[in-house]
Amino acid sequence: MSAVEADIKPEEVLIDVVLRLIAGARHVAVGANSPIPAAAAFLAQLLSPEAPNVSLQQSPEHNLWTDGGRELFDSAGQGRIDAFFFSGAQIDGSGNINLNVIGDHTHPKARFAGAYGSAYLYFMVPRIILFRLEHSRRTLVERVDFISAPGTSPPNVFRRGGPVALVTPLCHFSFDKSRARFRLESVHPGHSVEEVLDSTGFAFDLPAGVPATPAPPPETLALLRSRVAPRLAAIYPKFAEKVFGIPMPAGAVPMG
Amino acid sequence: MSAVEADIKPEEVLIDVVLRLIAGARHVAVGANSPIPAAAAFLAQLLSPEAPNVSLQQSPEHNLWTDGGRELFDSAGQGRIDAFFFSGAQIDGSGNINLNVIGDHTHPKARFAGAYGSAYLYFMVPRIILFRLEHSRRTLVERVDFISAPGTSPPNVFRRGGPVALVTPLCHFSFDKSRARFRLESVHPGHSVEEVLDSTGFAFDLPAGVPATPAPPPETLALLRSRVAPRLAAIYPKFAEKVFGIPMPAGAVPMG
Amino acid sequence: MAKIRELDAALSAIADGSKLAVPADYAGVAMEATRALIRRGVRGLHLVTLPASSLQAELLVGAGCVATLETSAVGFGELGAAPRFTAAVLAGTIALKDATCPAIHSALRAAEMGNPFGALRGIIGSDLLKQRPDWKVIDNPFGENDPIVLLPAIRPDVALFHARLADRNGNVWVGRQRDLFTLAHAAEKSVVTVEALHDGDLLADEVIAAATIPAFYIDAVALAPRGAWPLKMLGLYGEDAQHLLDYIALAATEEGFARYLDRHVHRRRAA
Amino acid sequence: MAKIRELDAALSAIADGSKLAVPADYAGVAMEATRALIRRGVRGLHLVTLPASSLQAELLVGAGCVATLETSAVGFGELGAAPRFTAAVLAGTIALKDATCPAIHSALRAAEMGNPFGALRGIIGSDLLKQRPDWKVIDNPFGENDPIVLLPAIRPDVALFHARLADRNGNVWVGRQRDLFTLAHAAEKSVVTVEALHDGDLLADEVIAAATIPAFYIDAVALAPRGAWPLKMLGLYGEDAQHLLDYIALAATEEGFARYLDRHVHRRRAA
Repeated sequence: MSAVEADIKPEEVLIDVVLRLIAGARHVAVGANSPIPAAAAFLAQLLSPEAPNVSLQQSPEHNLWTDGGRELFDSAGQGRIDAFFFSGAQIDGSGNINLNVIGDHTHPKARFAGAYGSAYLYFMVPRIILFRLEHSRRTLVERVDFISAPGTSPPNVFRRGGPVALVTPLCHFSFDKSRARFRLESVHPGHSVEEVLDSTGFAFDLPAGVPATPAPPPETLALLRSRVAPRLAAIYPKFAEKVFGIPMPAGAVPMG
Repeated sequence: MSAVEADIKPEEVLIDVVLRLIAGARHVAVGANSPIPAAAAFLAQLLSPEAPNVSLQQSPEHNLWTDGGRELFDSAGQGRIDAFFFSGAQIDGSGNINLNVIGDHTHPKARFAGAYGSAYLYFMVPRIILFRLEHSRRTLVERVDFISAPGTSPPNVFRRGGPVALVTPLCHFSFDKSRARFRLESVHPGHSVEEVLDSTGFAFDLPAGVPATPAPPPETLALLRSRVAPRLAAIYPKFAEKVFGIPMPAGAVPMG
Repeated sequence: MAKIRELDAALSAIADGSKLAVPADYAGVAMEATRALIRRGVRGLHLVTLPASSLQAELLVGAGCVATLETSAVGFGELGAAPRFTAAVLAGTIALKDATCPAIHSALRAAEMGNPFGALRGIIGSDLLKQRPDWKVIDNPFGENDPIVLLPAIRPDVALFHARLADRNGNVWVGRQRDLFTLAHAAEKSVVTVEALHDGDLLADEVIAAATIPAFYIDAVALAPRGAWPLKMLGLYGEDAQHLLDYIALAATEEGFARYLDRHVHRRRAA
Repeated sequence: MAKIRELDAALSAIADGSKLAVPADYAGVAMEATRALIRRGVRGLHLVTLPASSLQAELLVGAGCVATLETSAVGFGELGAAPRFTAAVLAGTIALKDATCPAIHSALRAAEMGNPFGALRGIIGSDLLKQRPDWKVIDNPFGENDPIVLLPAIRPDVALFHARLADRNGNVWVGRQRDLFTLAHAAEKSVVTVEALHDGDLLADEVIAAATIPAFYIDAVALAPRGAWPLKMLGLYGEDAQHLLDYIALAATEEGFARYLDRHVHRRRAA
């Protein structure tokens, strides 16, 4: 690892991977609580010749919608959204994601926020990119406890999209929908195939000679830190503080 | 007929009848090409303590809608519209109306504009008032050639509204939905029950001693002519010229 | 490609045989564009009116541009009937899909939501149902012995309408004419004529943005001042009633209609 | 009765057991009104969030006001999980109707249109379907072997939200937050808190009218400056992230939550 690479934050590697995964998209939408995808989408606006439309679902200041929160779902239904992002408390080897519960739904052991738009957008957006910042056997499992949205569907079920990739702090998997199975595409600098195998709870295709994920080009990093980071700080203050060292703003109204 | 009554236009009598039929309504909507209902609704705003909301479907200048032309149908579906109006090329004794064709639909003998919203609103608005300015055996028929909207429905069909009255230049009928049959309520000044019988193509209930329709009260007439007529002229120039003698405006752009 | 174009270039998205959706008179009808389409000789349109039409459907039908017409009504309201529409229906020269206003709204909103069908109360017992084998009655699965009509979604190839303002990015301000959002969402492409171009970003101001269709729905915008004439444009001009009355009289015959086209369509109107 | 009222009077439309619909954080959440409802001790709400919620659902659940919660998600995004919501679900003290965002939009739009159900693609194969016996899969009558989900319409008794402006007639300007139109249309009654009162008629100007909900949908309006605090109000103030982080930490325990209520709900916040 070079001195420059040592300076690169893991989140910055992920942002660069996502940036390549959304290449050529005309419209990238970003859901709740997705600072890494948002960073990649803002970068694509600055770097790519297509300058994709970018819409942040929960930030009317940062989207093009003028017909309410429903417009994301409507335009996905119309086929106008090319890329979207999901995480999951659990993600399994068949591409199923779980945003709801661990254990039985009626008597759960753990509860998360909920499915958000996943059970719809996972079907309707051609390029769904999964990301998970904890790469472990706890999060990447053989079989999710609860399918918030299924990775694949029987041929008679209307579906125009689904997962194409899974990005973690260790590696980048692609997803083969015909086999409902992930394939290891690259391992990030500082990590190894063995570490990925040890940390992943599901089986996946392992080609011979998995390459290292390239480090983000210096111009990408520079743009990210100089121009994208301040935009992120307004939307994801906690993330921007952690990754870019931008202090969180004081509350608008003091605790009384 | 007194001298004052001789001065009253038949349309003014109809407007006053409609005014009484919409008493107590909270929201009166008026569709395309309905100057008499529009006049009555404007009068109700000036005269009635409830001061109903009035919405003219085709005139955004004269309605409260801010969600597009669909808002009339939506708010009718929500149960927020109390009164609406329809005419028909034919109206039959069961309350069916025909706004589409005379003869067979595939090879019609005559064609009219079309059903507009009748096939929906006729079911959804509690008080539908029918009006027809030609009272003849040609227009008021035993059975319409084409049912644009049915007068009544079987009990299992969702329906919260329907026709309550039919107003013509000769008389005012009420409609009994349980028997799908009209009843003669009053005959306008200058006309007789015999004339109504001669001119009506459908059978109806004829009580003993049908009263004369009262002439519009002088204050109603005064308001109609002074304050309502100019508003009507902006929307229904042809009607306002004919009934109130207000000249039609010259075209905005000359014929070239 | 730049979104602001000359009228004929903007209309190139409307090919022969297109399913073309247009709004009602109150919402902004692209009449200047309609005349340009007739001059170009467009043919075989499947014209959908949201929900009714007057001169626009009438001229397109009369000029032989329309194969199929899906509408709730074509007429001039109190001014009179639409003579060429009436003649075409009586002669059987167009395929007519008779509808009712909220059915067209529902079918376009279904397309807006990516649904294959919309639902609608009412209609049952209307003879419209007999003419529309594409409308289906199902038993409401949430009720009991409760029939309800389903309508297949309408996905127009192109939506065409007239609005007050566009900016140079192609954002279009439509004000209260919210049906135009649904048209633009439901259609694959949207072509818009506008009264004026706005020097700035219509999305930059929250008050204006709230009634602005974002450019990513809009394929082309052409400037057409008074582009709804002789129909009305809310807040700017009323309908030219005398012109419409003259039209209705003239178009009573085929020759009269041809004369009207000569005068007002083929010979471009002097401003 | 005048539509502009004191907050507690405006909230009288929300009775115990009401089906109460509220918007997501970005659209304007009536937090001051929510605190007033908790002070009043409302009970047995069927709370519907369009489509997700954070502090509003969290406080109402934590304070014992909610019997049934219909939502796509409750959480604070990157700031953290919603502790009282999580605890209530784990303890089984509320009936949870887990949904997905566009399903709640579709069900409210169905009510807006007077339809008994809405349709939605997707969902099939999600375990959400197993938890929602009220959602039904039918075979699309316009397709072949094409299953699709139908959702029963949601007709709230009351919609409650926070907006920027109302006039004295009760017209409410909501800008781009168009979901609030659907909420107001779908609900029987709507109660709105606003940042400010406008001295004029919001419907008088076409540009403003285009994003104004007409008064005939609105039952009561109460003035509540900074009424979304500590959540955000587009263009006026952002969310108070530090307050929310402090809340999340405090509400990890029942007592901590009780202390929060004491401090921020029962003892009215000094402006």
